[in-house]
Amino acid sequence: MLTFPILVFAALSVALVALALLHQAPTRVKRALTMATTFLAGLFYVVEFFVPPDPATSDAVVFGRNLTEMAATVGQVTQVVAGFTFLLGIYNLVFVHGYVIRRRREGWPNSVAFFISFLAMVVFSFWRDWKTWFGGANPPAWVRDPLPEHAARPHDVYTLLFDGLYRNLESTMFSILAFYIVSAAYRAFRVRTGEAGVLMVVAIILMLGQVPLGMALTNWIPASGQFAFFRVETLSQFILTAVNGPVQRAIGFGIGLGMLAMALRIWLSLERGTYFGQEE
Amino acid sequence: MSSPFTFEGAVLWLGALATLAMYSVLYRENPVYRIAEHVFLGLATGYGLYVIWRDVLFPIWYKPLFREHHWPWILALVAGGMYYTIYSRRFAWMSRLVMTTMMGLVAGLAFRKFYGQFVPQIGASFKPLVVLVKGPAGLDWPGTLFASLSNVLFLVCLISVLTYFFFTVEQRSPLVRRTAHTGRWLMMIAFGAMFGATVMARLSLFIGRLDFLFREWIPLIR
Amino acid sequence: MGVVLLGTGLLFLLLGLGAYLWGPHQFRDPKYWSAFLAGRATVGLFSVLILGAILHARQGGPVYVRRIAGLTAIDETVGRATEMGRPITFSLGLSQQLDIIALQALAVCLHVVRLAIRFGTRVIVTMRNATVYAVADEAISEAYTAAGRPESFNRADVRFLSDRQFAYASAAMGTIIREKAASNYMFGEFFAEALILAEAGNQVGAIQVAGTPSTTQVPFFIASCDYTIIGEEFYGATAYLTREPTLCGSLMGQDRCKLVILGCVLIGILVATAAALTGHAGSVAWVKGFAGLFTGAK
Amino acid sequence: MPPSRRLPDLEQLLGRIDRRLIYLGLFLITLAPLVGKWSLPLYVSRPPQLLYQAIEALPPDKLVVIASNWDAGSQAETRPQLIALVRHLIRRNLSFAIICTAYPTSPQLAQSAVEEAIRLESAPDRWPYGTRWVNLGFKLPDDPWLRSFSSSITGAVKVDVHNTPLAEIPVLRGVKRFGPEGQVSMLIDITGSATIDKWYEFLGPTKVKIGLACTAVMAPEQYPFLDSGQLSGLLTGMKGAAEYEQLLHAPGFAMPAMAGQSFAHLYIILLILIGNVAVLAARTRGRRR
Repeated sequence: MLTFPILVFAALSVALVALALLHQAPTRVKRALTMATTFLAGLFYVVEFFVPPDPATSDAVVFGRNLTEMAATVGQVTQVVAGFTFLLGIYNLVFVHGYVIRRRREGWPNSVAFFISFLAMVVFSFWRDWKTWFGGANPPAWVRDPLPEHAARPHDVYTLLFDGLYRNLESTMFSILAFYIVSAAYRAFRVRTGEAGVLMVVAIILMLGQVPLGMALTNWIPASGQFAFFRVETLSQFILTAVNGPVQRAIGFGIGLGMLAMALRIWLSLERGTYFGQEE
Repeated sequence: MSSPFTFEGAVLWLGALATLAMYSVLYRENPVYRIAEHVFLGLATGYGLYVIWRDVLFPIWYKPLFREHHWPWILALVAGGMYYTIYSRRFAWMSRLVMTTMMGLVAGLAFRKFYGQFVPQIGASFKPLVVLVKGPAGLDWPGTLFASLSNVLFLVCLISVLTYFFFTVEQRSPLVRRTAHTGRWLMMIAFGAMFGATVMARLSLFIGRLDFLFREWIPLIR
Repeated sequence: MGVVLLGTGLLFLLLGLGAYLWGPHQFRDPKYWSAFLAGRATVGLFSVLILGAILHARQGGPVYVRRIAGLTAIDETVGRATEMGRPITFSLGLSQQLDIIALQALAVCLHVVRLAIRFGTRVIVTMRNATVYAVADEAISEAYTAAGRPESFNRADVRFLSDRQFAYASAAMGTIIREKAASNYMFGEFFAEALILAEAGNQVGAIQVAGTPSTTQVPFFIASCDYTIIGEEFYGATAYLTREPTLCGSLMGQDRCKLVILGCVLIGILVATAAALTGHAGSVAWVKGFAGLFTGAK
Repeated sequence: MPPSRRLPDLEQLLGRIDRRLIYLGLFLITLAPLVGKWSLPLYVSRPPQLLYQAIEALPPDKLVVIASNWDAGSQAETRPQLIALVRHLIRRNLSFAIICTAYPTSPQLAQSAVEEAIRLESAPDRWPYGTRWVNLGFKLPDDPWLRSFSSSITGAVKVDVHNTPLAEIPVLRGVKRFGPEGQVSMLIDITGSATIDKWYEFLGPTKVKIGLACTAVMAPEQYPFLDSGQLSGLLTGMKGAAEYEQLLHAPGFAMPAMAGQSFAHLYIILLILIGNVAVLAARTRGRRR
């Protein structure tokens, strides 16, 4: 069991020494290294994709190594490394709001509200589940309500914050879209150009086709027969499947190709200077 | 209306006040909204941290490393730590190293994504321009006409929209220009349809809020 | 171009030969290779076409790039912000991880930032993902350094808001309104919250430019923004803005791929039509096989 | 000075309605039908009709399991669906059990919705908890659990939401399996989440009837399952709930809500037309000059 801390310590030291050594290297070497890691990282998935899969398991196997299984591990590593960056995001928020409070900028009480609610959420969510992760004593009932009859809604602070505030703030923000979709339609759908006209007419047909009151408008057309097509719900369904479908597919082809091309440029470092490296 | 001094009542009242505070932005941006926005932001950030730990860092990093003693996972901490050098001029190259590695991974994944998402749609587009629909008494002419025209329309949409997205071809020939123009119009039809079809879903969200405010909180709706 | 094609072909041939000779026994199974051909060859072909076009352009081959309407407005929006003395807001979208879409959005963003640095105008950049934040912060701070104004870079102007969709939307809306953005950019992946951001920009009278590959949100951008960049134009944006040979060549490659897709679809449709009209069993099977090339194995 | 300066002309009046007025209009027009219980006639489409007929055809002595997989986020669509379906079960005198597998908050929401349905059918004494219906609470639906649930309900669930052992709950006496040979005749999934695929996978082989009530966004993908008979019926969002209320002749929340939807849709169209009148007005004035 003692070997574990030693191994961890050794791995850490090796990694740090390697980084320190690299730090001494000239910029040229660092840049070459950057390109090499980009290429190798991409190459892994490229090989995993381009190697024909074993028909039985549909896994890609190269020289006895199951790349598909390795890809799952690589995916986990990516997730973890990305997870660590979350603290960086929090640092940014703390920096921005801390700056506002320190300088007593306009609206600093809001930033105080941010800190209070942030800390409350962190403290009560982590305290609530601390035992499941790290063991220790049971938290008090107001932190984690153990009563089975409260299973659906535990009477604790976390539930108060999450069910009472967070959930409602979220669904209200989402529902504001109902108002904005109305004002956007009113403002934008004006026949100034032909295109705006088409957009408007089709949107109106679809809106009518969704609700009973709209369907009532064309209800006099028999549901079966030659003119059934012109019933507003049939027409709107037709537009959705026969026009919207292929148009989205064609747009999709372009988007897919754009993505593929960009991926190629990044993988092979053809796009130098787009993000970093303009200063040299 | 339930009392705000029971637990259930407190949840309800907090929710109602939060809802009203958020809606106040519809009138104009105001101090109440600003507070609600920042409380929301704080709670969401706290919750985000909790979720990252609960769903990612604990089960796939902490547990294998400290419980199952898979020591190489410690290197993930080093890689994650390298991101933090963005604030230092001297060490920023470390953050770039890990960033570009991530970019490489992202780029490598794009091939499979293209393959899975877009390539099958090429094969799925091979639709015959003439579809013979058989009815009980021989050929069903209106059905045949309708199905065939649908497929012709499909082809027209596909060709013209794809033509619109040609970037490096000068649209000198009137044929190309007109096709691309048709593509733009067809896109507008599709966008109009998407707009119209979304209205109902958004209104449902709002009706859900009305249900909360005026049934659960103030019992207006019975 | 020829060299690349030849080289790639040779590489694949060698790989195939090596796999056949020394690989595990499955490699000698023809089913293995049909599974490979199904789709992967298409991706390979497209990659080669794009790379070939990039090389062609890099060697000085001429590439024409058509106008992309919304992008001509970038100078105007930055100028307007400068005149009004108000900042520009730029949303990098709602990508949940660092992905191609976020990287492209960042590339457009950097173009705007570089222009704004010259005019001395603030750009407030917001995003939903912390990894994207890290990359954006690093790239933007370097843009300031490269322009010789590292002291003007304000770290508080690159803002990670929240990783929760609507918390981000609410905070981004607040930012746009309170900062009274003169111009508002929205580039990247968007979901339902797109309209919230766009309406906020509209309320403060910002000039709005949006570009997204999320087709479902385009209608709402069209309704609320002055300029909307649709679909593949989103990926063409950097080529149009910078006229870099690499990027223009890449666009040319994408066009060639679209030609290939069009050609395949046309052939498929013609044979399918013939098959439907004649009921000829051979052509029915042929269409199925041809379509199978694209839809085949998992 | 042009005359337009003195009188606010048509273009000004119609073309630039303050957005707050627009919002207020939307608020009132959606709320009014809910409060006033106004409803409009509906055209019942085939999928709800199928679900209705499927429930009508169920044997009277067997249990119906309702998977209630919605939370507050989609309650405007799913809550009325649950209420309407439960009301139908009560009218058909069918006992039922509620199980939740998507959100931990669902059991409580389902409980209050079922209680409301019982109240609406004025049957509190005929439908006591435990003897006619039971709430089995929330369970995490991993594959082993689903497999065990699909072969034996009482094997996979030990206690109900109030922690009462299932053996003490009369309505579940002797209930074990799904399907024609078992004691459960139908599963109805009322969902705001992707839960139905697992039911197809695990309950499909038992040949139990499966009904689905889902949000409007999810419905289009489900039509193939309706055609293939894997689904016995389908309710699409708020509209589906309203259609079902119409079938039951029992207006609840959804019919007025759909009236609200109708009015709101027409309101938007009206606003669009007003905006265009303003454009026309500006154009004719421009021409006159």
